[in-house]
Amino acid sequence: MLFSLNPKPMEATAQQFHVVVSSRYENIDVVQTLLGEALDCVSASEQECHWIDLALREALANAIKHGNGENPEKRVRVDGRVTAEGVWIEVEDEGDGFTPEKVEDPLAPENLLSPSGRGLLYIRNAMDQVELRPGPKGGTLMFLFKELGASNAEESEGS
Amino acid sequence: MLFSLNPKPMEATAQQFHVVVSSRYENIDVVQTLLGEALDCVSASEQECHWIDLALREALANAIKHGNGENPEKRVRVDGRVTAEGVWIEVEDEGDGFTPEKVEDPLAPENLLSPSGRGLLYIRNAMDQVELRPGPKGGTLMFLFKELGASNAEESEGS
Amino acid sequence: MKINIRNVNQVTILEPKGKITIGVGDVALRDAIHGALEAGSTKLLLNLAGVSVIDSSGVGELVSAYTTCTNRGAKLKLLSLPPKVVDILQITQLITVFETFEDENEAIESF
Amino acid sequence: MKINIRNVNQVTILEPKGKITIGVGDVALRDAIHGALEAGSTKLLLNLAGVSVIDSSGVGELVSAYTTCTNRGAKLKLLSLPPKVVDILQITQLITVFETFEDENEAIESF
Ligand SMILES: Nc1ncnc2c1ncn2[C@@H]1O[C@H](COP(=O)(O)OP(=O)(O)O)[C@@H](O)[C@H]1O
Ligand SMILES: Nc1ncnc2c1ncn2[C@@H]1O[C@H](COP(=O)(O)OP(=O)(O)O)[C@@H](O)[C@H]1O
Repeated sequence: MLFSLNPKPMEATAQQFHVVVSSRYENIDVVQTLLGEALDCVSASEQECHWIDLALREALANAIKHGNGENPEKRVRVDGRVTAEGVWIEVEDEGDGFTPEKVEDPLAPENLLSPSGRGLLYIRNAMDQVELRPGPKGGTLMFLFKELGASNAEESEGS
Repeated sequence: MLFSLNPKPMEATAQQFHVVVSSRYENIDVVQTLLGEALDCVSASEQECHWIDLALREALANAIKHGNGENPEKRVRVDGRVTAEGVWIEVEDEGDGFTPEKVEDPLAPENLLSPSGRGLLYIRNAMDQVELRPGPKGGTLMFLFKELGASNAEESEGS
Repeated sequence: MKINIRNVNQVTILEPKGKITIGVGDVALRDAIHGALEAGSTKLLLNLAGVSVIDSSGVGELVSAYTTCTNRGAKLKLLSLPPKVVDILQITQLITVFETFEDENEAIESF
Repeated sequence: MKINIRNVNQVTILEPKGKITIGVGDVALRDAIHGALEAGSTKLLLNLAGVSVIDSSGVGELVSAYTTCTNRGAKLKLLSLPPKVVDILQITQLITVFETFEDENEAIESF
């Protein structure tokens, strides 16, 4: 027998992807395409797609920049699962981890005009659940969840 | 617990990807990027990358064109596994399948100047093993394998 | 990302098209702003109508552009913000930092 | 894919740059060849030096271009084939179908 990849089947009701990419910002768009494809299949609304897209971009940017220090030899794993009910995303980097509680509040007056520090806030705003945990090898594991088909009021929090 | 994606871990020795994309030719480049990333990690030679790239392109083009009839609602699943020893690729479409034995020989004199019909030949030339099988839902399943680090003589068959 | 630049009544109008995101778009925006300032411009108007995607790095560049301009005695104002950009600036409480306009002529006259 | 087209001594030289692959590049090549034939050109020289990737659809377009030209009494020759393109044409036994050149002047004079 030639094969033993034992892949997840192509389901009608759940879209999944598993990719590992090197720490290059161009790869954010590659992963973004796969998420977009999955969201298409479940007819997520344009608003939903926009916020989930933003959250994934920020999560990948952090993994590449802060986690892997822009070292292209270090990799980022992304697993996604999309159903009509919601979107689950897991992002893992090969960095040294960090303590989210120590991150400064970008809304504090002294940080309002800072050139950076807003990524996590955007992620938390875009998704329903965000969890940060040390990964098995010391990097950061980020779990994101967003319900799909929730009320419009909930979707357009930002506006 | 927020999560149960149960993803494959990020291994140092094996690169894997699992993606499902809609039947659009642009997606060939997206999948191609993921394969390229995986091949980079195991330091495959430029020649090896070139031929595997061609095989994957042809397999995806067939899945999109002949399998899914360019219907963007139909999807193509690609699973890949790359180690220092070799590359395993599995491509599944949502078409009606076909009988490879009935495909005309593109090297037959009457077909030599045909505008099409060369894809499978390129795939067979590029890879060490090629298997075509009906998929679980009637589409086509294509399994590809190529050994990496084989002798140069073997690699450059085409030249 | 591409940035079109033109001058109307001593106002430098910068019109980025595409993604202002980490890696490429953010740097292009920074370069364009610095270029305009180096060229002696003191009135900068950034037309965001063509921005398809912006992330926190892009927002960071907007803020940096604003503070750089202010520090140099120049003014940066924003024109034609797509609803999504408004949302994104609102989440980080930046929308009130910028002077924003819907109409180009009005924006130009405001300087 | 971009195709640069120029004329030297009544020879139309087409210089595609990028991917001749299914979906975009293959169609662009076909359009360029048809355009040259419509414009009355009977001597076509396709410079493949800038081709980064070619697949079976691209090869199919090369073959179609060849037969279309021949049927119309025009000639299509190939210039500066990258080694990978040579390999790919060899696998499908097409390399001998085409007249190929390394040197542009030599190719132009051959018509
Ligand atoms: N994956 C990560 N690995 C290490 N540190 C991280 C990671 N993600 C975020 N951080 C830390 O959290 C801080 C805040 O991140 P964020 O809110 O995204 O803003 P920014 O990326 O602009 O700094 C970062 O500056 C960094 O110190
Ligand atoms: N995934 C597929 N599903 C259905 N038919 C296929 C598939 N792949 C190949 N075929 C059949 O095999 C033929 C030969 O394919 P190929 O050698 O790739 O050349 P081409 O794609 O140029 O026709 C196709 O014309 C098609 O009839």
